[in-house]
Amino acid sequence: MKYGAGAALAIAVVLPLVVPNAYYLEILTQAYVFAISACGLNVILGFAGQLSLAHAGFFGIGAYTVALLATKAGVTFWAGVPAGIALSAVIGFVVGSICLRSKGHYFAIFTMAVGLIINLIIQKWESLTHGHVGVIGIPGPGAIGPIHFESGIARSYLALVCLALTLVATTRLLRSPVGRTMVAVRESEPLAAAIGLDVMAAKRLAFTISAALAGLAGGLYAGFIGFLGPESSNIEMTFNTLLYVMVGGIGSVVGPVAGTFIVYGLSQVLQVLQHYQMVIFGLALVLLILFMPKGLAGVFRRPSTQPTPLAESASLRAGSSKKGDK
Amino acid sequence: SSSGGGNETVTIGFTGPLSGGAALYGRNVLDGLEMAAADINDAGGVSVGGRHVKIAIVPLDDRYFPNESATNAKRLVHQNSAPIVFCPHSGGILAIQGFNASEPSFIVGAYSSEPQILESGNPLTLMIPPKYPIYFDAFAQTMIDSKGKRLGRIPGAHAYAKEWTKGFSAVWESKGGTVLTNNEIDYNTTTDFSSVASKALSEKPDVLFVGGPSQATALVIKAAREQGFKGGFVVMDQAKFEEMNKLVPMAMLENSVGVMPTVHHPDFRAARFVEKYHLKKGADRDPPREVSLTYGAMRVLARAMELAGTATDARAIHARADEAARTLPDEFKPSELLGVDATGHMMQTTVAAHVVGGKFVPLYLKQNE
Amino acid sequence: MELLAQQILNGLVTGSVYSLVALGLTLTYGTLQVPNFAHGHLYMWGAYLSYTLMSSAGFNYWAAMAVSITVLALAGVALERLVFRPLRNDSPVNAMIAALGVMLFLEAVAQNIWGEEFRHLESPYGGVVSVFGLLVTAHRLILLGTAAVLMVALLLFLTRTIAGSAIRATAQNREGALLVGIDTNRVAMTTFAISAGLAAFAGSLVAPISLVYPSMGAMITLKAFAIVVLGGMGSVPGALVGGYLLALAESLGGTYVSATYQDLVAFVVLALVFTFKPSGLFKESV
Amino acid sequence: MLLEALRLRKAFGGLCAVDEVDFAVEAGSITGIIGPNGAGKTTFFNLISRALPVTSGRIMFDGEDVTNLQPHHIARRGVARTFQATTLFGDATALENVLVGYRQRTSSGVWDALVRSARLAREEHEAHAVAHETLAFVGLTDSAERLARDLTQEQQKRLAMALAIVARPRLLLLDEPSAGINADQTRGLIALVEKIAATGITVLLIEHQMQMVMHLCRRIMVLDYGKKIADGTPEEIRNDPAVLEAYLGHK
Amino acid sequence: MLNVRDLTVSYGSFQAAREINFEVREGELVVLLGANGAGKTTVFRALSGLTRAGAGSRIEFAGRDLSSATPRAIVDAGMSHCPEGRKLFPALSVLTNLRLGAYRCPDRADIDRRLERVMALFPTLSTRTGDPAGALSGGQQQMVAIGRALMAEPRILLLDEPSVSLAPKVVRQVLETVAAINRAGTMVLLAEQNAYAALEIAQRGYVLENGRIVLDGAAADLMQHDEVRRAYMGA
Ligand SMILES: Nc1ncnc2c1ncn2[C@@H]1O[C@H](COP(=O)(O)OP(=O)(O)OP(=O)(O)O)[C@@H](O)[C@H]1O
Ligand SMILES: Nc1ncnc2c1ncn2[C@@H]1O[C@H](COP(=O)(O)OP(=O)(O)OP(=O)(O)O)[C@@H](O)[C@H]1O
Ligand SMILES: [Mg+2]
Ligand SMILES: [Mg+2]
Repeated sequence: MKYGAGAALAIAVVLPLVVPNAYYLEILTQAYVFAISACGLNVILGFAGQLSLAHAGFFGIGAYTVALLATKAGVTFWAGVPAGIALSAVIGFVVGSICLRSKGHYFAIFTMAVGLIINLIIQKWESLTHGHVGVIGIPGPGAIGPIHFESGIARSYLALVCLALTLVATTRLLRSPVGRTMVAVRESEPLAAAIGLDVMAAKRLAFTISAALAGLAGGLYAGFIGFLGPESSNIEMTFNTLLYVMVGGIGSVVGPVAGTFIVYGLSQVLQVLQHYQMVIFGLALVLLILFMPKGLAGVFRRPSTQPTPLAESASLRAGSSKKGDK
Repeated sequence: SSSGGGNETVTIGFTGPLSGGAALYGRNVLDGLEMAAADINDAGGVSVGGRHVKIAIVPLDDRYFPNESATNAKRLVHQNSAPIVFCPHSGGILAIQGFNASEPSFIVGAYSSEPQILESGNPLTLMIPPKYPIYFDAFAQTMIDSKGKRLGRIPGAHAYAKEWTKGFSAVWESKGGTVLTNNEIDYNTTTDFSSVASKALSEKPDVLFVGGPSQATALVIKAAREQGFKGGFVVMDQAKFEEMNKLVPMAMLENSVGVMPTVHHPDFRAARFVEKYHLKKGADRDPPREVSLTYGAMRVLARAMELAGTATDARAIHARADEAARTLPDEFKPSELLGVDATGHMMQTTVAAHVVGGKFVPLYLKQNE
Repeated sequence: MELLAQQILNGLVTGSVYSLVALGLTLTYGTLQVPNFAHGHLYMWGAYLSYTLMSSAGFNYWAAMAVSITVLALAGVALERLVFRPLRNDSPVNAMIAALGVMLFLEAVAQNIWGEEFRHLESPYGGVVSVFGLLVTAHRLILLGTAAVLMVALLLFLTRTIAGSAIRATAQNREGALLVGIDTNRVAMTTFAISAGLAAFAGSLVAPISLVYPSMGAMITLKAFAIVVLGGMGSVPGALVGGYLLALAESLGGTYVSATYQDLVAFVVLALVFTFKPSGLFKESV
Repeated sequence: MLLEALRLRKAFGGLCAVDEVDFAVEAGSITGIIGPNGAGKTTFFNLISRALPVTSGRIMFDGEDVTNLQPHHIARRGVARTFQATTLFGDATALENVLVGYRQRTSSGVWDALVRSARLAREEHEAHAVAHETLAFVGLTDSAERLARDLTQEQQKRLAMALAIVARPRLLLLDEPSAGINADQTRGLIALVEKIAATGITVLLIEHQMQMVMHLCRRIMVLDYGKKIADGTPEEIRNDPAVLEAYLGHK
Repeated sequence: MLNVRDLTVSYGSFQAAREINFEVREGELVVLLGANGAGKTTVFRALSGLTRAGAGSRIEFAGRDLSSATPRAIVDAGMSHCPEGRKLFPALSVLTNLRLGAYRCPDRADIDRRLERVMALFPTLSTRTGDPAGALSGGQQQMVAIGRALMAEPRILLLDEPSVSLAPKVVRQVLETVAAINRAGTMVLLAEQNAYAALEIAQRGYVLENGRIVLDGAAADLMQHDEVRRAYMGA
């Protein structure tokens, strides 16, 4: 595992230098950015076991914060991104406090509604967001001392550094008592409460962290692309992020990153098929999930000697939300 | 830009919606480009500096999402060395304009009548369709004269429709007309237009303003007629009579003003173009307006390549576009082309239509810049 | 007053469609807990098949509809057998990803077959009738009637028969169901068949008043999810009533508030309800 | 009195599962609760552990009113429980189960995790030590690294107790610890409960296994239809006609 | 009647039952004894088709080979299983749970008769018929599980620790009922932690250890067997 991580890091560092042209660099950079968002979704879904379908909403909040602060108030990218993270986190905290009182499927559909509402607010609040037209001319990251970020390579490394920090943070989180608490909540809420864990606080924390990471990814995205439309926060974006996480392997720290590269890469490669692009992509998704139900991470994980019992997979069954025990 | 076998090829890029709700529109825009490319290649290709260069159109789907347009454009320019990238929606165009002048530079073939595209002052844009305000005056005058002053409105909720509605309403009022409630709806997701039609009709309008994709617009018209509406329709330029007519009978379209179907265009070049189209696609399919406009644009740019003596230098090609449009032989034009102005707008005579007695009566529009 | 009546009528028509779609989703999502995000795409396929049979093969409307329902029911069976059954023991999120894949696939295949063009199915009942002074097309009345009849029949089947209980038993404890002799595989396939058949029925009914195009199922799927959850996962009456109420709210909201936000109604209502009642309005069905 | 229930009541719709029960538990004792199926025993536990809201009445713990606390708050005050159907974190190892059980005693947060603070290291060290000690206490040292769901029923019961006592609670609620365990192994479990009690933890026990109750408890409460029908020493209970009628059956 | 030959069941690489041989003859009540994890439940699951038996295993009932039959075919052949862990339908009503026990019985009147019988056995349930099974107490749910198995009126009843979580009085009632049903002609295979009570009503018994049968004999003999007394009766 150690060697694997080292090798991955080495590849990631070299990659921006060897890609043939600016297009690949762009794809690479975007994949890094989306991977950050996927890591965020993994915190709430993989660690704490709550399926949030509002994720792209927070991506959009981070992105629009950077875009609007820059174009309307002249705030730099470097100040805008932290502001975007903060705003996403604050809104995530509030939304989480409300939505997390619902459980299982109810939570998933509740957050789906919240995500759609965020997206529609962005679309309709034209005086602020320019609606469908979007925000154009968002300035990218400015120079820090001698380091300039105009070039694709520099931006790619910036995204890579952010992704690496995200990975370190989520790994440390998962392996800490805080992460163990989230996992305990995922496995059984009544038991977690009975051993003195604040279930709501743990879920809310996971939700807030996931929103903050989505906000970070969104902020980077806005600065890098230079243009922002409401589709950055639509449900398709959430679904895509979910694909990255699931194909990579839910709950494992690096899984979502691998998933992002595979799925996003696949979607770019398949562009050449034109009409048949989505036919193949759709099929590929179904096959991936059928043959790797635990994602890539599951393939590399040593198999348990015991088959998974048929028992209800606790957290996503709305029916199991009954209090007390039997 | 060149491939083996002595056969030189230049890639022309296209990024637009090829799936999802706007796929038909994207496909039509692409059709015009592909048809022009085929004709040019059949005639031996573009001759630049004594060489004959073939044109290959590479289309990529962006599902109407501007960020994907930008990524696609990068791919087309860096991977395929395309000197020109066409895009049929303003969001995508604006996103692409953000980097098209940096190296390697490329021309943005903008199929959108959104004025903002030219206002940004991008040096390498070619805007293809007429800007939409051109229709306002004639549409308003015709309907006020023939049907009355109360204008009910059921426009689409997309940005383009919003701008259209705003501009047209102002002109309507300036002519002494009354503007009723704006019942903006999403034409792409609404399943049943009856309820919005009921609402608009409850205000007893003389004329209804409608506008979105042709088929949805036709259903709005149908819903209104079925609920007894006898007045006229102002149809935004996005919807086409010939496509609407596939869903609703001409009788329902009576007293509407909108874009002139290419088949009924009074220009002799248009008639010739329609003939050519019928030969290619079958007599039962009429060319939509997008096809004829992008066909013309591709022809103009190919000619500009010849004039500039390069198939790759975007700046040089763009610089000769005006000359190319003026000197393009009639047989290559789908309608009258007047040139390309300093902002990069392709100028052409524009004719609208007023449906009277089941016939399309031409309305000649002033090219008011 | 007339406007109100007209809007209520319009709401009921749309409501019939919503209810049919939501009812199908209640079976697969509410009961079997398979988040079938491809449900609206089955509805789209149903509409296309009816359209093709009528316009190219000369079928009459009802015959076309019957074939389309049958084909989609079989497709539902195949979907269960090939995609969702193997994922049965995994997290529902896996099934959701698979459903998204199926959704993209169905849409892309439809686009390859029928092209990008919007299609319109001409109803044989195109005439306009006046009901209490309101003008409606005959087709809308037929839609209202057939949808209602079918829904009542299905409601009785699901809630009053042991076969209906078997579906829910299978979903709640598969081993328990096996032990009492329920063929759980067949039950799951039947459930998917009914669900997809309902979608095809709804799609064929709506085609004459609406447009048929590859992405026509996207928005209605999201709304159906909202309806199923609001009505109480797995509750058949909940889905039926929810569908009608949502459509009425949309058409009245669109008239008296703003048509711009019509599509938002379902989600705002859902968000409000769950904010104040985190476990929904209704308990799960018994 | 460590725990007092005052006119405690819980209704599910029209059904009164716990009906005006007054009951007190002395610190340091092992007390039993018995009664027919559906008498309200588990519900009584759910009320005390705050997994369910009470309908009326009060719960006092260590002299303080805890009626409206959240479940994790009462747990942190020292009330631990096991569940009737053995509940564990099945996909985690025995050690990880016990570790997370100790979490309520530690206070490091997100920040400590991100910067790997000294406090985190100290607490982790401490948690591991206590966890291993607890596993040894319940006799699972050798199974520390095995997944909880791979353990035998009896080992799972022991692990559930380890999970409950690792944070040193003051009151331990055990719901049918012997269900599904055979006679031989039940004796081991009895010994374990006695050992737990010997460390000063007060035990409140629901059981249908009469030998176990009679052997362990100094005092027994009997519930029937939510009402307390008897409360006394094992000897008194064994001979109480109401108990014989409702619960034990005539011999 | 029920004849099991060389039954082997594996979970992955772990063999939970190894070449087990036993039989239940017409009219018999047979007890399966064994410590926790000995493999009793595994045997039951293999019999009712929930778990696949390994190659070479042979399960014969009433002259039919059921080794690879579906659970449904096994139910139709006359086996009914009250499983460990109850496996109820928690959101369905108690009544529906019980009715589903007779899922393969087409005769409505007959089902009503069986229902009455179950209600008479567990009077506490009769006031709760409309409630979701998941809202019952642990012991009440166990009653529903036993009731559901009885609803099938099988030729052989497989009971996997039926008395778990039941109050002493009810345990006795259940075992008495099982004995009565057996006297009326139904075969019974019973696993039970309370070995003494089980052997009292049984004719024969088998002792399982680590997935193998290590001992078998008449119930009375087993009751006197020192090892059995020590290991399973707490004596
Ligand atoms: N699904 C499974 N996967 C892996 N191993 C299993 C599974 N089910 C049971 N086992 C193992 O098989 C062995 C036999 O288990 P079984 O449940 O049959 O025993 P039992 O005699 O019924 O025990 P108990 O008295 O605890 O019910 C045990 O070691 C158990 O851990
Ligand atoms: N969530 C609930 N909803 C409705 N009724 C409930 C609920 N939980 C418990 N009950 C009812 O309350 C009564 C008491 O149940 P409880 O679980 O406390 O019994 P118990 O004494 O623990 O029984 P057992 O010995 O069988 O476990 C029962 O009649 C049960 O059906
Ligand atoms: Mg209990
Ligand atoms: Mg067992």
